[in-house]
Amino acid sequence: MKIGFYPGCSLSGTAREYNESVVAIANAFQIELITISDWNCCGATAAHNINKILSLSLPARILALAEKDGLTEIVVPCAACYNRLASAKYHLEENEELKNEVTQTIELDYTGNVQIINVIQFIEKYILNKLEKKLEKTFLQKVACYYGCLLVRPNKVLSFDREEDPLLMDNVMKKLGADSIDWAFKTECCGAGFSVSQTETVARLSGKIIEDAVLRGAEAIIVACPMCHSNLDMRRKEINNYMNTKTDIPVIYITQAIGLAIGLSEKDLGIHRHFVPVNLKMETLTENKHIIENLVKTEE
Amino acid sequence: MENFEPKIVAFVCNWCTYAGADLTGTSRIKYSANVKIIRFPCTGRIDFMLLLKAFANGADGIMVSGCHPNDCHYTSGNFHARRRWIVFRTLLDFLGIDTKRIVFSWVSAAEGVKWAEMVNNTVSEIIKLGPYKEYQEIAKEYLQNNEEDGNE
Amino acid sequence: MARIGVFICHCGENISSTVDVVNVADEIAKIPGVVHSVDYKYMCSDPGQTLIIEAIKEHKLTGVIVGACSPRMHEGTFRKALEVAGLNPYMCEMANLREHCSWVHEKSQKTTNKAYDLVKMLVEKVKHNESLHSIKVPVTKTALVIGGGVAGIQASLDIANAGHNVFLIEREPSIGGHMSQLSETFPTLDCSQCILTPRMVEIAQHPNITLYTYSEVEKVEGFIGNFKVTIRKKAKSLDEKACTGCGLCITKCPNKKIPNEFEQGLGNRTAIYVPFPQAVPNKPVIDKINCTYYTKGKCKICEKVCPTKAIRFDQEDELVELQIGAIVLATGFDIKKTDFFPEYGYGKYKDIIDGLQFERLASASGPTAGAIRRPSDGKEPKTIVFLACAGSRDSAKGIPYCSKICCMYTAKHAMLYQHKVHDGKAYIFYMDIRAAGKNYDEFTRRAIEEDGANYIRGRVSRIYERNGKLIVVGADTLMGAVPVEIEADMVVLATAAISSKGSEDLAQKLHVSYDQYHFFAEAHPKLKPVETNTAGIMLAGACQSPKDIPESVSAASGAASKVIGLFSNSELSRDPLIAYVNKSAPPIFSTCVGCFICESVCPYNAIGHEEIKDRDGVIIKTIAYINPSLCQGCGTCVAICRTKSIDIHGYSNKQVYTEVISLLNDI
Amino acid sequence: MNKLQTLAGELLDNKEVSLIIGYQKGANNKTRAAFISTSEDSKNLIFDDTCKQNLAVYLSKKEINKFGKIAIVCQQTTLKSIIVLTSEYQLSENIFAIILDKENNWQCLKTVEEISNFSESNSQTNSTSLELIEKMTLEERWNYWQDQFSKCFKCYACRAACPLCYCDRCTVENNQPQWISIPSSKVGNLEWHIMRAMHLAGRCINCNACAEACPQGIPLNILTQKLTNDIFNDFKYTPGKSSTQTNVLSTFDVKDKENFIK
Repeated sequence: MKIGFYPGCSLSGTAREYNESVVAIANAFQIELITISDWNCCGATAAHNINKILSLSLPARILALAEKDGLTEIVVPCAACYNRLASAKYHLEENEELKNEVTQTIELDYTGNVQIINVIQFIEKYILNKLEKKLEKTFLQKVACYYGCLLVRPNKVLSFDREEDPLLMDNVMKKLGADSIDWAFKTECCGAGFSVSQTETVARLSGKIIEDAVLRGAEAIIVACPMCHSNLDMRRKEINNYMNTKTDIPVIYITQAIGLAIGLSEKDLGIHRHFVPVNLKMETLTENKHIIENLVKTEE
Repeated sequence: MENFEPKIVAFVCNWCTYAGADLTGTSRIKYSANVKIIRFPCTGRIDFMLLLKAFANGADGIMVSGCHPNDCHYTSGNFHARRRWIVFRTLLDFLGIDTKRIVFSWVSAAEGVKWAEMVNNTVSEIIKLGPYKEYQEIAKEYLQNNEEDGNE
Repeated sequence: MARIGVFICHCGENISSTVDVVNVADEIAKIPGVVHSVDYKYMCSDPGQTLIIEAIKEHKLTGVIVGACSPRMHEGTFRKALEVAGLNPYMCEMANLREHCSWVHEKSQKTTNKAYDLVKMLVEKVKHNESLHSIKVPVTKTALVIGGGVAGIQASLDIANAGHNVFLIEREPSIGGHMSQLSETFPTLDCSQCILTPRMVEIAQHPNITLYTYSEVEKVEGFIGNFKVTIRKKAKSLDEKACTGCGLCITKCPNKKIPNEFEQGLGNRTAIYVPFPQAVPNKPVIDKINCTYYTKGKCKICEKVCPTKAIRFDQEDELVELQIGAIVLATGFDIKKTDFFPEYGYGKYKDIIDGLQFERLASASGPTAGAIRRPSDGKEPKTIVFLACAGSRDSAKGIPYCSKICCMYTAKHAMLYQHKVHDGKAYIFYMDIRAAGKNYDEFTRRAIEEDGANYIRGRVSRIYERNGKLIVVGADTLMGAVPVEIEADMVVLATAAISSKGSEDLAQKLHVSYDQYHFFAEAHPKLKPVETNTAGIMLAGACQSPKDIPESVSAASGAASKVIGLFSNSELSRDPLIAYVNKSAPPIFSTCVGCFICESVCPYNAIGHEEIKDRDGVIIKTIAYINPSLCQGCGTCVAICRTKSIDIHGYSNKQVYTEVISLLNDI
Repeated sequence: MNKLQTLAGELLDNKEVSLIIGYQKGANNKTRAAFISTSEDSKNLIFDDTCKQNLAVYLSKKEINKFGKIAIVCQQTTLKSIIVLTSEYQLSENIFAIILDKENNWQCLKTVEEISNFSESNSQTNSTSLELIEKMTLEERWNYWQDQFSKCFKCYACRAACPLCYCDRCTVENNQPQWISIPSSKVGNLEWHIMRAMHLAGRCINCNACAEACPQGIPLNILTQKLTNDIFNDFKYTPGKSSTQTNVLSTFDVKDKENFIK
């Protein structure tokens, strides 16, 4: 099975471990990721604040290249990239004139027939039903699944999961044995790009997210966005200073969680790259298979 | 074309444009006398065949005007008319009939000023286009027949 | 042969100063068929009209053209003059020489020529005019009012008091509607039940009103003055005549834990129940879904204890057919439930309640006897946050409109709370305080200034629970959009008012238009606010759009007056300028081929199918039929008919065709 | 007996239908319509490349309707004709549609739902001549069509061949008023062709029967094709898609374009 792949800049920089874990689990499930040739930056948050045509042309070029490569579906793990690509596709579909202008700008044919999926949709579509057979270890902890803003908003454009209370990632974690908690900060903002310019804002916003997760007994936060991850993980020192606490709750990618559960090595999954150490106790499945079976059953 | 006095027929609905044109009158706003109004209950009533008849009988231009969307006295006559005109215009254009000679507008009962502007603009547009010679040429033989038959 | 008279008016000098009226009259006289053509100073004056009347008689005129002002001004005047002269009023046409000619053009030959053309056009048109007579439709003087809330009650009483029979139907076991659930009403704070229940009793006792509760509309046929309505009376499992309403069955019913709809789920009821103590009629119904006998086949305790043996387990729904002249729709509204709001917890927090639930908490007859207690643990909340706008004016939620009542009732809630819990703190998040109404703004000011309600202008982005408190996260936009967090014990959402459940279905049964939110549509937003596009069906209250009590009652009285007006004559008279399908001799009977493309263009559902049968009753042909009682004469069907089988009086194919030809040709 | 003939024979023998409309060899080796009412006659039925006529034109004829239950040998366009005729209440009985499927087996579709499901949607027709005319200037288009219409002598073969021109009295036969002059004339011919196209707007299923019937070879199918295409672009409406859809011109969308309205 093959699927198009747009890594984006984060996955080759600050979120290398995200990239590693996506590739690792794709390999484990015999899914070949075809990277879009000559891909460029999606424009991220900067472009669409400055220049509308630019902010649409950058993602449109990526999609046009994907079309050129003959790809019909691409997985975009970075939530910001996913958001930009899906938004561009939506706006170009809505407005023929805009589409013409953008097509002229990028000097490539663009029809808009490439499906864009995020990593959770990717897991749901291609991995979830094969997961059970491959499970080697299970999580025993309470975990807080944190979606952030970019995966679910604007819902009109992305139409992904429940806007205010998404559940798909929780379902995956339950399949991995974890007890995914009901909490209030699933889609609250982490501070995003203010990480550099207004670190204190990030410390406050991300701090509240961590505070609520810890308060409700979570022992890990599960994410699917490089920005959220870096704010919750890399900025932990600032957060702890600001909140005057010493939380050491680890933050891991959903892909890492799956990787751990199917027995991939921590190194392959880039776990060692995190700032907050990850020491999650897991149960080996052979001993506790019945527990998992029960879990799976109740889930169904 | 010197002293070309275009013949323009206006097909208008009773409730909005006709009343709007009344307001133009009560406001004493002057406009060209080349446009003559035929009253209809609703733009929905206006048969496309009547527009063809107008051209065949020597009209150089046609105005069709009624209530703005959502203002129709009968709630939806203007919406049906609008859709009909979309298709009709496609067809006329495809047949080489200049759709610039048919001016569609929404003029409400309060838009006396707009009606005067619509008329004056249409008249100057039609003057620019000149007499509708092509159509009048093909209609000659029909008009002659009619005269011989003593028909109106 | 036509004998046409033409009368050109000077309108003082309004026309004659720019149009050579004498010349127009002279030239028109030369047109074949014109036997009389004159000009006169003031045609609309008495002598002017007399001039026309005399001329009609003297010259045996068959048609009249008055070249004067706009027909929108004086068409009626001259039509009456024709009638006086013994000529059919529809043989009159008016050429608009003033508004469309003399007032808008300079004095010139061109202007006079245009005036001539306009008159000539109508001379040719009038040759094709036909005598028309207004349409008479018999009227059944019985009204049906659908919905027994305050609007339905008011409309029923008004119509019944005017001496007409009224059938009032209500789908719940009791009339009263939402108003009966309210604690106190703004802006006077009088007790809702105290003012409503006397009206409810009046309904029950009125000799002209037949009340069917637990009943719904099954089918509606016919048209204005002549509706045939089938009502489904749902089985109450009770012989209402035998029942005395003693209530013994209710006290003995073992099934006591059913969430009480009237209490908005804050209290319980039994399976055989009366919704509330002041219900009208005050007789119980059995809720078949929850009754132990109906679900498990055993129990029948109510039957055993009933002293009058009124319980009927084998009762079935009954269909009643009514002959009705006019219908008043008063089906009211619903509100969004708290589970509509994912950001406020999808309804999972017990202490986030909606406005109606708060009404029940504050009501002296409610589940807490009027004490403000939070549903989760029954404790008195010390901090309440009210959201004056939950869902309304939010296009992302699909409800861009204002629910209108929330600003006022939220102020009332805060007030009632402060009156009952003196050390309590009330916070109100609002978008704008919309308090337009008699004594309304004064009321909200009182809530703020005297009762100390804390108004925060801003919206709430999220509510979540932590340590037994509800954390309300919002922003104060008057303070530079600073984030606000309030730890509340209870939150009241003034959820959006929405159309009543089943509105769309009912609208389709009645052929009434409705908007995208399924509120029923009025015939004209300004000038026909209580009528629908379907003649004979009126609107009252919040089924049209969110309305408060005074507005609902006004609309109900307005609708009632329309019904009473309709019933003031035994026949209904309507303008005959309407469309019709042609009829011709066998074998084709009509050129209509029955493609029914006309059917869906009609905004009034006036077009139906007519079967043409031979002597043996075998259908030969099905053609379109335009109901003259429903057609309003827009003529859209005329223009869409391919075979030109539909025509319209007053703007017939022949007439408009002639107008075009004569306007453009020099005759 | 080939499979079509066997199927037809069975339908008649089982009294499922009393008439089968199909194709047969006629005089001069030409293919013509066959009206088969006995199973013996079903051996006359043929089906090959010469069977092009849209037989649906017969369905609204009174003489045919007398037979009651009818089966008809179909092309894709025949199916669409049946759907439009059904939506316009022109068929008193269910028509059985006999059609070849992709595996070259004869299918008998017995309800309009089955017919709708079997019918392939291809709303857009892009003939080269249509594109050529679209690319012309206004004046060139006028001259082109005037040239074409000058050949018309109002035989109305286009009308007779069209399965959707079923009116008892066509507007051209209406003399109160005389909408279109009776003899062939330049303006009358133009008016006739405009009226024909407008009356087929949103109904024409592009069977091209009109153009094939025209003895003068006027490509008048292009007119209706043009309207079908533009109606699809403007209103996303495809004629003959479902038997319950209302005519495109008797419905509207509040959001219909109005860039041409001042």
